[in-house]
Amino acid sequence: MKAAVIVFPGSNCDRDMKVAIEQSLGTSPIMVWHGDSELPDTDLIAVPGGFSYGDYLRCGAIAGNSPIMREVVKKAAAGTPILAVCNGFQVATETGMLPGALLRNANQKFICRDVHLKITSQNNRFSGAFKVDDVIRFPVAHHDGNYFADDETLSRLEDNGQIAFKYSDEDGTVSSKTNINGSCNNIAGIYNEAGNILGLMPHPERLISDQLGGTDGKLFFDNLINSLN
Amino acid sequence: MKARVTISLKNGVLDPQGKAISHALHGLGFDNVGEVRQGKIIELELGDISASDAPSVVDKMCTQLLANTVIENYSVELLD
Amino acid sequence: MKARVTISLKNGVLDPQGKAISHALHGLGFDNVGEVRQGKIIELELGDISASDAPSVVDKMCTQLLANTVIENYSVELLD
Amino acid sequence: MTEITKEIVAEHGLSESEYERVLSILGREPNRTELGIFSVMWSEHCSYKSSKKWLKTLPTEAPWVICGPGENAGVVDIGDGQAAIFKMESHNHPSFIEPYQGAATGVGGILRDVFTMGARPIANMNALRFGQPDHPKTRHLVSGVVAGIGGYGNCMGIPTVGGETNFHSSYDGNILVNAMTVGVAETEKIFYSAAAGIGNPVVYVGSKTGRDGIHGATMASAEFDDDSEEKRPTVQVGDPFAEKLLLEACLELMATDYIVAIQDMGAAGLTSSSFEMADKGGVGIRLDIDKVPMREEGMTPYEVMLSESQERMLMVLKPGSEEAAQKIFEKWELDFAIIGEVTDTGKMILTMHGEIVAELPVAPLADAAPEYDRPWVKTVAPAPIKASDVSPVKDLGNALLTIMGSSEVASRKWIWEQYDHMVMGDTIQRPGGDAAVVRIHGTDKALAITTDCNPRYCYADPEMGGKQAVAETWRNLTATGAKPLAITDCMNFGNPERPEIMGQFVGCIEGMREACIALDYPVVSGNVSLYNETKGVGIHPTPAIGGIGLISQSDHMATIAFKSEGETVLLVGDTSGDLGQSIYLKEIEGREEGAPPVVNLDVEKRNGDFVRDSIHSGLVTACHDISDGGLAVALSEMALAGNIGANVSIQSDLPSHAICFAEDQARYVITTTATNAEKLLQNAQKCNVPLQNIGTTGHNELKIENTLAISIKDMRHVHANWLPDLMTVPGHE
Ligand SMILES: Nc1ncnc2c1ncn2[C@@H]1O[C@H](COP(=O)(O)OP(=O)(O)O)[C@@H](O)[C@H]1O
Ligand SMILES: [Mg+2]
Repeated sequence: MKAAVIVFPGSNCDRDMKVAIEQSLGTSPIMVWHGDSELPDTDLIAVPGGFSYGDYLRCGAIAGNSPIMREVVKKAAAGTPILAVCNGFQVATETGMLPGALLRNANQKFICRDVHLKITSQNNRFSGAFKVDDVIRFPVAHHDGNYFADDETLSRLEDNGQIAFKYSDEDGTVSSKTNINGSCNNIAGIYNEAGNILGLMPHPERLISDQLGGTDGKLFFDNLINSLN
Repeated sequence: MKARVTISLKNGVLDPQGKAISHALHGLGFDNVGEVRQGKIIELELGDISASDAPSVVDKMCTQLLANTVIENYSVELLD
Repeated sequence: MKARVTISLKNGVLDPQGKAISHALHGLGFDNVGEVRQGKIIELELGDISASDAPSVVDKMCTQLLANTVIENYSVELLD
Repeated sequence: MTEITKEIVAEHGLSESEYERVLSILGREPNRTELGIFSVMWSEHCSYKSSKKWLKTLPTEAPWVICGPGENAGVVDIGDGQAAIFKMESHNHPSFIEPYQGAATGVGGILRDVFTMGARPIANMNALRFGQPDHPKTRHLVSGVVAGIGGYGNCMGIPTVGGETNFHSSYDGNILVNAMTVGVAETEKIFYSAAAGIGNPVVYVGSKTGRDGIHGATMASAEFDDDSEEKRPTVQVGDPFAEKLLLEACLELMATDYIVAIQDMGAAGLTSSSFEMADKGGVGIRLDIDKVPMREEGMTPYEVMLSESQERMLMVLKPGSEEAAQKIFEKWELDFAIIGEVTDTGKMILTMHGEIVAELPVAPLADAAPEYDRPWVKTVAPAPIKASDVSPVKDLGNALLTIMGSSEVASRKWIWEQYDHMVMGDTIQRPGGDAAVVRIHGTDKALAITTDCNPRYCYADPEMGGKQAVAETWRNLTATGAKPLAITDCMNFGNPERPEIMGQFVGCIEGMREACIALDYPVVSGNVSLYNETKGVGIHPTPAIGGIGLISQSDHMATIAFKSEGETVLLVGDTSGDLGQSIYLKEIEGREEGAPPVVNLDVEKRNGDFVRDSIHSGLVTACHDISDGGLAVALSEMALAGNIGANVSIQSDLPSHAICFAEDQARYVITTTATNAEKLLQNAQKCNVPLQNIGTTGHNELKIENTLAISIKDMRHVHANWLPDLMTVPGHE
């Protein structure tokens, strides 16, 4: 199996993503520079976190308009699995691959810490390591992770089981208290309708060993790679 | 030729920045302040372009990049 | 009563956002675009306040909070 | 051309005798541009004229030091062909005027100092001092500074892993924002700044030059007033995105062998970078101002030379490599311009529109930079305050809660959660412990990093305070299991022209010197910030120390958290019980008095070496040094971190408030499994290290027999909420 990681000027979690994929896959993903207009054929495309183009104008806006993203959108439409983390999630909403938008955190501050996430729908490819209602722990590190979509979109997401994770407490309670950034319905991550794109604000690639503070991310990547193999 | 693009959040889209400003103003004693909304203004030097072409060109810039029409409205003003 | 405050970077202050936008527009084929500057617009619901008091009150809000007068200029427009 | 009047000279901050020296070096009157260059080169900031004499007394060598002070940053060997490169720098004044941009550009500046030498930055630190918590400006400054540090470091993708934060009235009018960066390079690929090779191209890369940060005095002067524009800002706006590109482009270029010399443009921009490169290389440089990439039209040579626009670098390249180098910068969409060449004239010659606009001899200008032996008076250290001089409060449990929720001890989580402290995937000890620990990517080694200084100690007794600051960093590194390697410093003081301030400086340096020598822990880089003074009131002397240490196997690392119930708690070191300058005295009695605790460097070394060896032998399950607030605070922090309590009882003749809160130095709390306790006690005896079994971990409260019992929940409440409460706008949430 082959994987690719897209690198924009200003991406800064590209190496972390590479390490996480490497650890589960055994081989290195292909790092694809934004200026390349061709995307190699792969079984997984990761759009990593960071501050593409400084996050100037709007987070992910300039990257969303880059030539390489047009290729990513095409591959996604053809069914290639896409993992879009943090800034990658912002880029994905900007291209329209995923619905909604990510606004400034409600408290106006950058937030970096571990958060608890409740698994809210089953998608074996991306969350097969966990069951619905399981609570896992991933770190967040973002300034603009406040998920917004209009009511109609939100109810469609809920009804179709497109909501992947919600911010919760350790026991799985989802409430305004556990809503770290003001997201509609505590949404931390969503799937597209076809289920081959996952966009999420938390960083699974940051908790891939006990030394780094936990292994839920490792479970996530092991399952992802296994299911694609 | 110059253009000024004003971008504001659509009605119904939560505006965390505006809300924070309103809080802060209350904190400073401006108790009467009601809703606050924050938007962006982008001023562009358009270079060599005819006045008749300008509106459609700037409009394209807005839909393609400057505004995210899922959450934002925009308006364009041409200044020479 | 409402006020619209427009805030822009002073002349000579680096505008990284503007720079990036101009760059991105070129990348999208808008080759003629020259300098781009980004500013903010803040719309405030002022509540019960007389038209004669409004200017000085909004001015105070600007210097105290809304604008960073070390690097930004602001202008105020009162609407109805 | 404007004539150089007395007023213009004064506006440029040059004294009459300094101006005399300018005239004698040139043998003529300088023009405006030349005067500007003299003024910044001879400023306190660039010339270290008040501090040089004393800085020279610091020890800077050890077998593992590759490069000490004098270059952009210090370099130490960390084995396997790798080096750690690090430095700390102040951005105090700009951060007071414009907290967000001031702090942000401070981070940008220190990052450049480190990657200019060939290192990829792996961690940032920040040492912050604000005024009193209830000072009307404090909240605004804290919020802006923290957002600015985060804004820059987060965007760069360099984790900000720790720091320190104090609040004290002496900083009401002068906050301190000190930023530190640590990077890693190959020992074979370290880049220096000495220009060489007559005829080699001098190349400018990065962002364009604007009229940013040209210093205030000259702004107000006639030459710039004719366009009736607004007064130009003296604060720079940072562009972390441009810096991220500059970092990647420079590292890509550094992988080739095209670079002869490289220097970042920091304070005094093009002037100081070009002069330093020329002076270090003993050569001349010719620059064509027209070729400098400019952001604005109509910039004068004066403005171009003095601009402090950010995110720029100057390099000397090998001839013939220009084109390949340019390609790299084009790929990263950065400006690249050949703006001059290295010459054998020994002069800096600047031309514009084909005319010479400045011609200055390099070596005389640098060699003749003023150096002052400023008069100083030694601070008289106050008498110690014995435990018996302080009558204890009735409820020591309440005292502990007060201290845990005080401005000095309360959690800084509100700050570090705004910093991405995990990006790059190697942070194996996050903020909150004694030192942060960051793995060297792809290896099993790690660096421990800390910053420390207790300004109250330094104010009471500069010499002891300086010694203590160095010792505390050493202890914090040791507590993680690291071998301390070297320090960087950021010397923040008031007006050196006042003998008592100069005396503080001299005292702190002397204390630091002794500690560095005794602990085999040299100074490899640093920075001096003087004149931190408003209306004749200076800040507390604040020699912020940044220390790094090496952990050669990352699983030989200790953290402060109690690990499980039923473990044995041990106290390393002796307690005399003095309370001078302690947090107890400050928070409970409202007094900042007495002598700070005595630092005995022999004991420090012996106890620390014992602790480190014990961690390495796998006997230690948790370790925390005892500093601000004493033993009770150290135990509380360990309990909070592990969410496990402890029951301790201390054999001592001292009164309880001294046992709990005295800040005696060279002490640690360690825990071990019940089975290993005896072994540790025996080892300690062999090493002549005082070690006492003081109790057991367990339950959900901290209990000190016959003294206090406080639940972890209550403790957490006061400890966690103080800073968020301070930062909440009144009347909301
Ligand atoms: N400005 C800051 N940024 C990041 N971390 C900070 C800051 N201030 C304090 N910290 C962290 O809070 C913890 C406690 O700080 P401090 O009381 O200075 O520790 P110590 O007494 O062990 O030196 C440390 O882990 C430190 O890194
Ligand atoms: Mg400590």
